[in-house]
Parts: sequence; C-alpha cells; structure tokens
Amino acid sequence: MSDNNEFEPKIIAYVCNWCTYLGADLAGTNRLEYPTNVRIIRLPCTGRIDFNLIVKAFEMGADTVLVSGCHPGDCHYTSGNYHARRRWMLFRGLLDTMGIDMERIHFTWISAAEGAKFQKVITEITEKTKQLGPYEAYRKVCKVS
Amino acid sequence: MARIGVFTCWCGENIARNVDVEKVAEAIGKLPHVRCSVAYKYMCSDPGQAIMREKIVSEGLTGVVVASCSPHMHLKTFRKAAESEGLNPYVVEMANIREHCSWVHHNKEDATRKAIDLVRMSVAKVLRNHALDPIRVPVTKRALVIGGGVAGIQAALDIADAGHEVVLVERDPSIGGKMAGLSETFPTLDCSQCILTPRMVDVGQHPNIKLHTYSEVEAVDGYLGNFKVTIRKKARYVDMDKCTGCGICWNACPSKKNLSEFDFGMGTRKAIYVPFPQAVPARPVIDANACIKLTKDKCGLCEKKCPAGAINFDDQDELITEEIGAVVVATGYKLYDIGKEQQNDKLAGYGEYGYGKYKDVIDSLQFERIVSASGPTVGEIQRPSDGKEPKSVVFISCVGSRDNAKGVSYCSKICCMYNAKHTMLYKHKVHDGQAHVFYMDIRAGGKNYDEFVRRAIEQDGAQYHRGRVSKITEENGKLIVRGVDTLAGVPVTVEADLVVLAAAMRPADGVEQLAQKLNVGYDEFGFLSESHPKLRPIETNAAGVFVCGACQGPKDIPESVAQASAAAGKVMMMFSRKELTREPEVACVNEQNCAACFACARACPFNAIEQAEIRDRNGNLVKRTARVNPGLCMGCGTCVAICPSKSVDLEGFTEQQIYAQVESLV
Amino acid sequence: MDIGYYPGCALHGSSNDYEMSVRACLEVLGVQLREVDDWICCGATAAHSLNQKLAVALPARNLALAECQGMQDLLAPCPMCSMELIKANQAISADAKLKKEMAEIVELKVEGKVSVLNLIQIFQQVGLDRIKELAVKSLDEFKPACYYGCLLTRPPEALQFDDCEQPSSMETLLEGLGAAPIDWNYKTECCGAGMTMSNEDTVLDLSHKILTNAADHGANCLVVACPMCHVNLDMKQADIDRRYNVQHDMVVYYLSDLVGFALGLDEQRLGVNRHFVAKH
Amino acid sequence: MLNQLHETCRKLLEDGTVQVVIGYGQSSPDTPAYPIFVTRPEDVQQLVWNNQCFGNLTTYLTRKEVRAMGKPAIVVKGCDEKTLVVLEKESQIDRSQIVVIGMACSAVGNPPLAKCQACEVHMPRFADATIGQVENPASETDGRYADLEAFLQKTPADRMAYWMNELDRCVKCYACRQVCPLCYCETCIVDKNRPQRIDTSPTLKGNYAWHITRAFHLAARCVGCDECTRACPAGIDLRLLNLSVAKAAETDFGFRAGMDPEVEPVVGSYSEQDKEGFIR
Repeated sequence: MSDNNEFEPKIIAYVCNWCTYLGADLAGTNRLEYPTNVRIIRLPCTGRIDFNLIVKAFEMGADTVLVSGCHPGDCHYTSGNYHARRRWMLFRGLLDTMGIDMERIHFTWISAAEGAKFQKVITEITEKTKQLGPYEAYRKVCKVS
Repeated sequence: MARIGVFTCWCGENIARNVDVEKVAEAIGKLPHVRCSVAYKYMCSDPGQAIMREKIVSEGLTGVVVASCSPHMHLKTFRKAAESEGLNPYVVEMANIREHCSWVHHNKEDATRKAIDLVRMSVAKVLRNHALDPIRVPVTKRALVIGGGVAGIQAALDIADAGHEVVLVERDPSIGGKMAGLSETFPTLDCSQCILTPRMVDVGQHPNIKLHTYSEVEAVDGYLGNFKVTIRKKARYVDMDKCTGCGICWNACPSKKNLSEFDFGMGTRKAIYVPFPQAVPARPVIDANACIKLTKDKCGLCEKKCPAGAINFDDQDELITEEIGAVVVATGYKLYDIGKEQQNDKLAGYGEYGYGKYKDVIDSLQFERIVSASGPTVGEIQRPSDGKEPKSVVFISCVGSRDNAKGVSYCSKICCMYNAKHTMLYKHKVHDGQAHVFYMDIRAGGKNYDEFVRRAIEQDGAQYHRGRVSKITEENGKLIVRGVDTLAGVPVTVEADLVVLAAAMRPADGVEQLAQKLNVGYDEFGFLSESHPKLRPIETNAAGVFVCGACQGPKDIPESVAQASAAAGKVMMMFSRKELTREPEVACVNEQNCAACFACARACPFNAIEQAEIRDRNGNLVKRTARVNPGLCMGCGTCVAICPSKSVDLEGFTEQQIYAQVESLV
Repeated sequence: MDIGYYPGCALHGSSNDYEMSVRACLEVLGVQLREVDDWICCGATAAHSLNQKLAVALPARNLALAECQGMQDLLAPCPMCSMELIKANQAISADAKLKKEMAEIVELKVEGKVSVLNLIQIFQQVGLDRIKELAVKSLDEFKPACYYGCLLTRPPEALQFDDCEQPSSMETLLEGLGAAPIDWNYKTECCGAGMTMSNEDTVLDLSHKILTNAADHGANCLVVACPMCHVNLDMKQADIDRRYNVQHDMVVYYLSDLVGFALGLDEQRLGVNRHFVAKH
Repeated sequence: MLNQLHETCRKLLEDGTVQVVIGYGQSSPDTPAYPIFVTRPEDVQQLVWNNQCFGNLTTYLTRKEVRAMGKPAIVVKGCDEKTLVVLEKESQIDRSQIVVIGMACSAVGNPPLAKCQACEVHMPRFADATIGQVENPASETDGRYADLEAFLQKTPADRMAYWMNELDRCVKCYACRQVCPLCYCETCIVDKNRPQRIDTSPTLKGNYAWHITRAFHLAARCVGCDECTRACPAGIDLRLLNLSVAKAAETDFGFRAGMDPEVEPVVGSYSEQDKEGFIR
C-alpha cells in the first residue's frame, strides 16, 4: 500500500471502553482484517467524549473522526451514551453552519459483540476518506497565518 | 524527571508475526523520557514480569507502558506486578498492539508503523499519569432488606445469623409474601406454610432483625456502605406494643364483606384483621377504607372491646430513617392482570378467556387458595360461582407469557410446574374429576421436575393438550373451552366446571419507582437489572445494592432462596471489612474553578455530584461548588464533557492524558 | 361524503341484495359511492393459497385504479375483498421493490395510499350522531346477535380494526339506533365460508352452531356484514333445519339492512325481501 | 414612562429594598446607552430609557464587584429577561434577591435590530414591576432563523470560506465573552493551558477552536440577546453560530432557552427517544 504513494488517511477514533473498544478487541480475536489508518483513543464512555476533542483531532490533521460507543440501553454507565447523543445532535448543527465537512465525522454504536461491524465501519470510512482526499480545508485553517 | 519503561511483547508469534517488535522497541527507545525499551517473548509470563520488575528497580522507573494485548486482558496483571516493586499501579498503561494491530493487519510494514504510533500514544499518556490511591469508604454494618417474601426472609435471616443487624421492610401487614398463600409446593408437594411459617417466626423473634411491616421505602440517600433510608410506616390504627393479638377486635368487627388480599379475593376478611392466622407480626391492622369508624365515624366496636386499649383511630403515617450499609431488594412478583386494560396496552389481552366475566375462570394464585387447607374453603375444592365441586378443570398455560402480541415475550418459568402440581392436588381431592392442561411446551428443567410432570400425566391422569385455547364461553352452566391439540391436529372442546389461568409473572407494582430511588436499572418489563447476566447476577449497577428473587426475573422458590443467600453472602462480604475500597479512577472537581452551574450534577447517571458550599472559618459562605462523592462515582466522565470550564476531571482519563494522546499523533 | 366503492364479485352476483342495501342507506346518509372503473377480482382465497405474487397483484390493480381515479377512501363491503386489498396495500407501501414490481405487472403506478374501509368503518365515519339525526324509527323490536365471522377483524395485524377476539363495533352502532344486541359466544367463529361448495357438511355444522347459540342467548335476528356469511346462514338455513331437524327461523340481516330500517327504508329498497328466511 | 422608571427606582433605593439599580445611562441623545449603577436616590434622574438601550444588563449580575454592591434592582427588556430564566436554572442568581424592572420595548436600534424583528417578548413576563406599554411593536415572530437559513443556502465549501475570511479578522479580544451574560465561568476554558485545548494566539486555527467552543458552550443556553455580535470590534456575525445551535435545539427538542422556566435544560438531560438518524 504505502509503497505506491497513494493518500493514506489519518483517522482518529474516540471509543468507549466497554462496547466499541471491546468490539475492536473482538475484531482482533476473530482476525478480521481492516486498514491500518485508524488510531483508537480509549475513553470510559461516550459521555466523556467532549466536542473539543473532535476539534482537536482535526487540528492534529485527522482527515476523519470517528466517535463510537454502546448502543442505546447498553451503556455501562446506563445513560452516558444518551447524554453524548444529545450533545452531538446540537454540535452537528454548529459544525454544519461552520461549513465543516460532515462526511468527515462519523458516529456509530458498536457493541462488544460487533467485531464484524467494527471491521466494516473502519474499512468503509477509510475507503470514504480516500475518496474525499485529505481534509485540505481544515489543514488550511490550522496552518499558522 | 519522568523515567518511563516500555516493554513490548511478542506474544509468541501472535504479535511478532505481523509487527516487527524489535523495531517498535527501538523506535520507542528514542522517545524523550523513555529510560528503557525492551521486547520479550511473553511479557505476561513470570520471566516477562520479572524483566519489568527488575527494570522498575534498576532504572528507577516512574511510569510503565506494556505494549502487548488488550488492557481488558492484562492491565490488572501488570499493575499488580508494578505494585509489587512499590510502583503505584496507576502509572502503568498498556498499548494494545495485538487485538488492535497484529491480529487485524497483515502488511507487516504498516502494522509496525501503527504499533509504534499506538505505543507512542501510551507513552504520551503515561507521562501524565500520577499515583492514585484506592478510595476508602466506611461501612455501616447494617443491612436493609426490602420485601418480606421467601427471598427477603432468607436474606434477612442469613445476614442476621452472621451477626449483623438487618432492617426488613415489608409493604403488607405481614411478612410471608406469595409463598405464604401457596398450598403445596413442587416437586415435593410439601405444605408451603409448614416450611415457611417457622422461618417467619424466626424473623419475628430474631434479635438482629428489626421488622417494619405495613411500611414502604420512601427515600434513599447516601451511597455504598453509607445509605440513609427513609421508611414510611403506614398508619395501622393499632398500637403494636399494647396489642396482644388476642383477636377480640376482629371477632367484634361488623364489617365482614371485604375481599381478603391474602386469599386473592377468594375469601373475605373484617375491616380490622390479621391477613392470615400465622401472620408475623400476629397483630391486626385496620383497613381505613373498610372501617366504619374511619369512613362514617360510627361503630368503633373494636376500640370499645379491646382489653389492651391498643386501638388508635387517630394513628398517622410515620416517617423514620435508618442508617444502612447495604441493600437487598426482594420485592417479588405479581400476576399479569388478565383482560384488564393496562397503561402499556401491549399488555392488554385475553378478554376472550372471560376472566372477571365468568366467576369460575380464576388465576393460579386464586386456585392455590382454593386447594389450600388454610384457604376460604378449608381445602375443599369448590368453584366460586356456586360452591359445587368441579368435576372437570382446565388449566391454561402461558396466559400472557411468551406472547409478543398482547403479553410479555419471556417465559414465566414456574407455570408448567405449578400446573402439574395443581392437576395433582386436584386429582388427590376430587378422585372422579378430570384435569386438562393446555400448554405450548412443557418446561420442566430442574431437579426432579420432569419426573414430577410425568407423574401428573401418568399417575394422576391429567389430560395434556399441546395447544392454545382460543376462547372460553359459558353455555348452560358449563364453561366451554375451545382450543386445539396440535399433536393430534384436531380442535378440542372441553366442557369445564372451573378454568385456571396461569397468568404471566410480572414484577411487583411500584418496583420502577423503588429502582429509581436506588439508582438500579430495570428492563422494559420492570425486572431489576443485574450488573452482569453471568458473572454478577446478584449485584446491580448501584454499588452496595443487591437483588434476589422474582424482582430480578421469574424464579421458583428454591432459586429465589438460593439467590437470597447469595445476596446475603455479598452483603456479609462487604461487612467483613472495616472499610471498603473502590477504584480511584473517578471524577474530581477543581473547586477553585467550579462556577457552580451544576450541569454536571444534572447529567451524572449516578447522582454522584452534590452541591456543596465552601465557607471560611467564621462560617461565611465563600463560594458554592459541585463536589463528587467518590463513593458513588463510577467514573464515566459524563460530567467532564459537560463542564464548560473543565473544572471537573476524570482520574485515569484526565484531559491532560487524552490530549497528550491526540497530540502525540502529529 | 364522496368515496370510492369496490363491490367485488359477490355484490354483483349472488349477494346483490347486500349491494342494494348498502347503496340504499349510504344514499340516505349522503355518502356518494363512486365505483372503481374497470375493477377486477380481489383474488379471494384462491389467489393467496396458490400464488403469493398473484395475491398481491390482483388487489394491486384495483388499488392502482382507485388511486389514478383519485380516490382516497375505498369501501369494500365484502370482508374478504377489504382484507385482500388492505394486505396488498400494506405490502406495497412497505416494500419499494415490490411496489415497483407490481407497477410493472399491473402496468399502472401504484402507491398503496388508498385507505380501504369496511362497511362498519363507513358508518363510523358518518358518525353515530349523524345517523341518529337522520333515523326516523327506533330499532327497539330487534334483539340482534351481531356476527363478525373470521375476516372482518382478522388478521388483526393487517386490519387493525376492533378487538379481533371481542369485537363490539356493530353492537355500539345498533345500540345507538335503539336495538338491544345480545351478548353471545359465536361472534367470531367461522361459518364455513367457501367450504360451502367443497364441503357442505362442515358449513352446515358450523352455521348450525352459530344459529343455535344466537337463539339460546335470546337473539331474534342475526346481523352480518359479509356476503359469504349471509349465504351460509341465510340461504343454507333450510338445509341446516333439514339436516338437524330443527326450525331455526333466524332472520339474517346485513348491517346495512338494520341501519336502513332505522332510516325508514323498506324491505324492497334494501333487498331484504330477497333473503331466504323471512321475518314473520 | 421614564418618570415611572425614576419613581420606582427612587422608592426602591429610599426604602432600602435594594442597594443598587443597574440601568441605562446616556451621554447625548441617539448615542448608544451605557450601563450605570445608581446607588443614591437623588441620582435616579441619570437613568434613561429609549431605543438606544441595547445592552443586556443581566451580564453584571454575576460579577463579583457588582454582587459586592448589595441587593440589586435591574432594568431589563423582554429579551434580556430570558437570560434571568437561564441564570436561575443554572443557580447563578437567586431571583428572590433581585428586583426586576421590566421595560415595555417595541424594538431597540434604528432601524430595529434583527432580534427585534422576530421578538415575541416585547413585554417582560416575570418582572417585579413592568413599566410602559408597547406601541406598534416591530412584531413578526416567525423568521427567527431567517438569516441563518439564508446563510445555509451556501454550499458547505462556501460557508467554510466565509468563516475563514471572517474569523481571520478575530483578534481574540474576548469582547464576545466579556459581554455575554452566560459566560460566567470563574476561569474560561480558553485560559486554561493544562492541557491547552484551544490555541490562544489569534490565528485562524485558534479562532476556529475558540468560536466553536464559545458557541457550543451556549448550546441550548443562548437567549439570542446578540450582545456578542454587537460587541465584536471585528464585526463578525457571531449571531449565525448562536442561531445554528439554537435552531438545532428547537427543531430536535422543541426547546428554546429562556422561554419556559419550567422545562428541564436540554444539555444534561436526555430522552431515550432522541432521534439518532445520523448514528450508524
């Protein structure tokens, strides 16, 4: 892959410790292959994932950000994911106005049993990001003027 | 000056096959603050851990990163190892280069590059870790048991016998619960009351058990080890201390026609009554809605007749508080009320069975009273409508159970067994009678259970029809039960004198409200949620609160009792320690910075954040602030995300740690 | 009120007395019926027991016609027809692929948007109060046993009309008009339906039970809203009497007959004189 | 109307009900009014009231130095009053310790400000004393989000370009923060540097992060007083950002900050039914 100089997207994933992180573990245990582009950051719960982190990810040159946690009702802390869901709903409105490319932010529920879904999601968003190309717009924002 | 040690694991071939482990170790070794970076075949093995421990000492490490498998796999292992060398376990982090890398990427070059990133992230994080000490919380060695059925009784007795105080709260005037009303029990057919009432007496007399009957839990404050529970003692109108239970009052009471709750409406009771002769406490209570004095201000016979002067018509509800260390919830079950419209109309149905319309269509608990020697018919099987002995009785399983259309999706579990029991009890009393059972499947898993059902069929000649009943109608004094036998493949019509419906088992009324007071989760049906279906079936997500019996899911007596003892065991485990320790990875507020908007408190799933005031030594208010109760905090971090000024942070996942990880990804 | 009307085979054949009665009293109630132009068979039992696609396609064409003839509501007095139409309706609107396929088969655009109604629902739409206003006489002489049969309420998930085990909509209506419907046990039992051709004995047996139970509970007439039921209970009553050697003498009305009476219509107008069992 | 204001305030100060009146002063006609803090009854004459009274004075209620002045009376317009609702929900003020003087207001500014175009609270709703009547208010309550919707017509790329151009001018003076009555944090997140979440230098990068943060910290809190926009020396239309979050809150949760004191704030609560179409 990296031998030919095809664009390799940088994908930062904020995931909860109890569902999606374990889902990713399961993908591993079942040897489900997916692209190497994703970097997982483990947090206890989607409730802990702050919008500043998403912005920061873009500042660090992420081409796509993934936020993922437990399905509704499965939250290890009963309602962290519900709180997160609400904040994201409002946050998306803002980013949209700011002209942030919404195709570069993904929200998913992936349970500890959904190794296959984790593989699918990562593969798909990597492919998608490759089509979209590097997130030039935000990189422009970030280079010191 | 931070001194980090990084230990990269081959995991045999598991990692090394797809990740150039040595290259990772070498690359990481070049990072600032990294004192040593070594790779080894099996870091989790004893020699592997030995290497780590040796380095901790020789290099005077202040932080450790183990690059191997998932932290869910071995984080504890390595933290222990570090601790054994006097390093605080919470300065140990892992990088998951197996599940998240070598096992899912086959291109070695890319996998290695990613592995280096992952380890670098962990190094960046561990540089911001700091020593954490486990949280210690004192324990009040006093248990609250909610519900005085067989489960609650068992739990209470076990804990009390272990030498700890127990507060037992029961909503009804007497303990005993559903079991006290049963006739015989499967699969042994021993008399329910004969085995239960002695246990009830034990509870009544136990020096360590404080019994609050006719009482309900009003409010619960505090946390694990330190609950403050408010209990409402409902007005009983009888002074428990003065009353001797002599019975003159209820014999005198003229208000006779009140349906007996204990007999599930099959019998009647007075306005002043003890629910049943063996009640504990054997003290009467006045039904305010039935009492002529309290409703019409006439009569008052009981008061006049009572030699002890125990009657007090001015009695009021009383609120008391109890200091509690642990809670056992054993609120039990009720039956799906057949045919009735319910708030959740998914649970409305079976009007076609004529329950409530035809006197002789009853539910299983009512039948228990009819066959029970202590019942309204003293064990004579008579049907409600005309007191005749029914010569043909139809028992219908799964009324509401396993029915997504108009009932609950789950199996109520005990009905197959008690149906078999009922057919036997019936046959033993009405020798020329015929029992029919309509069933979907016979579920008789359990010691001597299937044998029991076979006996009902083979020895006591119960007619089992595998199929559902479509409709029950009354024609010239007979109940016409029309159903199908799917094995024979024919429609079946039975002319019955009595029909008994095995209604689905549902959690007792009000359990949701109770669960909310206790911060315990519950499912769509209202059954309380255990914190892990396999490994933590007694615990709940609320620390220090345990569940047992049918409030957690359909159960029979032995299961309820077993689970109750298990819950008692958990409580004793708690009480066996001077103080409890909890994971220190919890939230903490920077009280200097907190603007006291309390958004965090609103969002906290565990009500772990309280509004506090900081006062100077003269007691003047300096400022208000949010404050985390580490005894309650479960460490989800929802508060951190919601705090605009980030005046609250989550140990183990601090803002600094997380941002360091992201920033390491340049 | 102006609604679409799908008579189906029965109302144009063996049961045109039903159509007469429906048309007569809807006219008085000011409901204009616009018959679907060029309608075809709904498929009935035959289609869905033989060929699922056909079972959707046949009603689909009728729905398509109704749609392109600009009908929102469609009255199908025969429960079999309405059931087939409703099922097709739901299948089509739920499944885009099927919708496309059907449009190709019937060569018409079909959305599955028409709402298909049975006779009772039409009366409900007009409203009991309105009917009462227009009523000229009370039905107090009638003690009807309201008979729903199988199809009026079933399959419940498809029809979502009344309580499939304990329906009461006819009773409510007739009570409102002064009749005294009786409570009985055979409201929703099967009358034998189409078996009347292939296996008459079953039909006679089932219908006999229905008639008997109605009488036992003090009914002086039976009310149906289905042509098939009417055939079995009315036309076949003589055979039933003969076979079981009884004298049922149970008049069997269509729901619209009784409503018609209340509205002051006579037996000729309602086609009641064409029934086999006569009132006396 | 002005006299009534003066009288009310004089009484309040004289009988010691309050120690300070927070109101508007003005140097010369038709220049924007500024906040004044009247502590002596004889000074109430300095208070003015006219369509130049733009400021949302509630921002001073949470200031330490103002708190030190004792119990305040505050002059508010209907729009400013919404802030009090939010501040009370967030336990920043004790309503019982504040005397609210509500001014009837048809609109401020000439021509009226955008917010006045869509104003529906010309009359303060919860004030302790309300002064004046609204004459011919520029009232047209819909089109609250008109400007935003117009802006959203642009393609995302164009929007990005727009903000890159606008935010390039931001000099990080934080006037938007200082003037905002709901920015009352003891230490603002942008001033915290462990970790440095937001680049403090006035670069595009830092400006983006800051304005996203500022707007989102007002999510379902901002009452739309638009003081930030008015205060911005670079003339950046921050209103659009506030509106976009407010719009999301209204469309998704039917929530409008400051309107109903009874409803639970949107952030910090949740419903299992919240829609999640965007989550996979």
